[in-house]
Amino acid sequence: MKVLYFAWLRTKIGTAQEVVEPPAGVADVAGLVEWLKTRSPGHADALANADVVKVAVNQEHVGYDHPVGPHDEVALFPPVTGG
Amino acid sequence: MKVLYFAWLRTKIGTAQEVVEPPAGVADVAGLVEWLKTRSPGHADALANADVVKVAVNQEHVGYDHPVGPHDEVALFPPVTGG
Amino acid sequence: MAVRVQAEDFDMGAEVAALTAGRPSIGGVASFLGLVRDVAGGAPVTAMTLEHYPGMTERQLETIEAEARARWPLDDVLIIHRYGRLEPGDRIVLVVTASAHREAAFDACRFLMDWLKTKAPFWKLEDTPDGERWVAAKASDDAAAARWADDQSTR
Amino acid sequence: MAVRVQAEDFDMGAEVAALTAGRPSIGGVASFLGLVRDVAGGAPVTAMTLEHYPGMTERQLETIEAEARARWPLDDVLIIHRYGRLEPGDRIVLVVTASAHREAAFDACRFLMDWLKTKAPFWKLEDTPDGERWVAAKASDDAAAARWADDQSTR
Repeated sequence: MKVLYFAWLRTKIGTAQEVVEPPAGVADVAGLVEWLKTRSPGHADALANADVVKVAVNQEHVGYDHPVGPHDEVALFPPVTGG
Repeated sequence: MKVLYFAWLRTKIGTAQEVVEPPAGVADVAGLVEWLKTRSPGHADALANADVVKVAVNQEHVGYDHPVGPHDEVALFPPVTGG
Repeated sequence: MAVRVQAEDFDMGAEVAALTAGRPSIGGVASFLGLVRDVAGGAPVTAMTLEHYPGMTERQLETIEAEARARWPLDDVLIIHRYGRLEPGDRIVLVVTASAHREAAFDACRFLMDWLKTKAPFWKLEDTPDGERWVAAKASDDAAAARWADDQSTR
Repeated sequence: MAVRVQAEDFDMGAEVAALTAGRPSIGGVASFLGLVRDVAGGAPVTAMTLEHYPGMTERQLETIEAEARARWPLDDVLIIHRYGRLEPGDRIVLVVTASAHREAAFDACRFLMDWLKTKAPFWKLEDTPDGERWVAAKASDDAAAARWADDQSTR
């Protein structure tokens, strides 16, 4: 599974993307985020507040209950500020 | 008093402007329009329906109860259609 | 304060660039460009002549602009309206509003167009295959303008 | 369908002229141009870097455009959004909507800006005298977008 980070999530975690293999029990975004928090203090800090961590799976906005699988591209980012 | 006509009022009356001297009893727009109707069949035709004859006195939109005097510039025109 | 009533065409890009140049307080610019359509009320239009009331037109547009500036925090406003003979595709009118924030720019631009449609002394004469035809005022334009009179809010 | 995500600047006048050329069914063109301000939240801003999510950005803008075309009778739509390093006064975003009538053009342009602000994956990093600062999302932008979700009418 490919995970992308943008904006201050990227700077806190220290990487723009990583390929991860979460355990079999990780079936949705919420589970993935909980598991990612265990990877480093930077991950834990960046993902601490779910209110400001938005998610896209395969480049579509989704909620935390959206399923994730090994072949998905998951992006985590703060609320957008374009325009 | 100078009276200006625009759009189809101008074409029906046959002139873009005229200098008129209405009788002393003509004190407001309504009175002026009634008196102008007597000047020619073209005037009568053009001014027949007050709903579609708008008025400006000295280049400001006004109602039919607005006073008019010898030194005023009075314009009569259909509802505007710019933009 | 920039209101121009002219027969000549205008360059929208140059106008917007000039209005915003060197003014980094401006965050948003809303614009409306009106063009001559080739059809009106289902009938083809081959040309259009815009008659206006010189003097009153400028005065009315300046009044409308002052009203917009009083209602919204605008950095600048530009209104250009052409008169004379125009053909389908030709530019008729440009309204540009600049503000720190987009809500004010959008609201003011729409307000100006609505009021311009109902207050500025212009009249359109269309050339059609059946001859010349004076354009009738639309009730929808009166309704659009009236909503700003009723509603002092910014939407 | 015209959505462009680019580092390069754009020419608003040329874009609008190209969009309307040879299309006399268009009566009104509404535009919004967003610029980098030199101040944000009361603090000076010396530069801004726009980060985005390549691929998703284009996809999201195309989705937003399709939604606007489904809601309003539009002759054309153009969305250009820049990324990379920009300075105060630089152009960030251009949205242009063309329709036979001004109401549809105005509504669609505003809708597109509101949704773009809340759905397109861009993030702004400001350079300030106190260092770099990620711009926080505004509740007012969420509220602006939400009103289109609640209200299927054209205002």
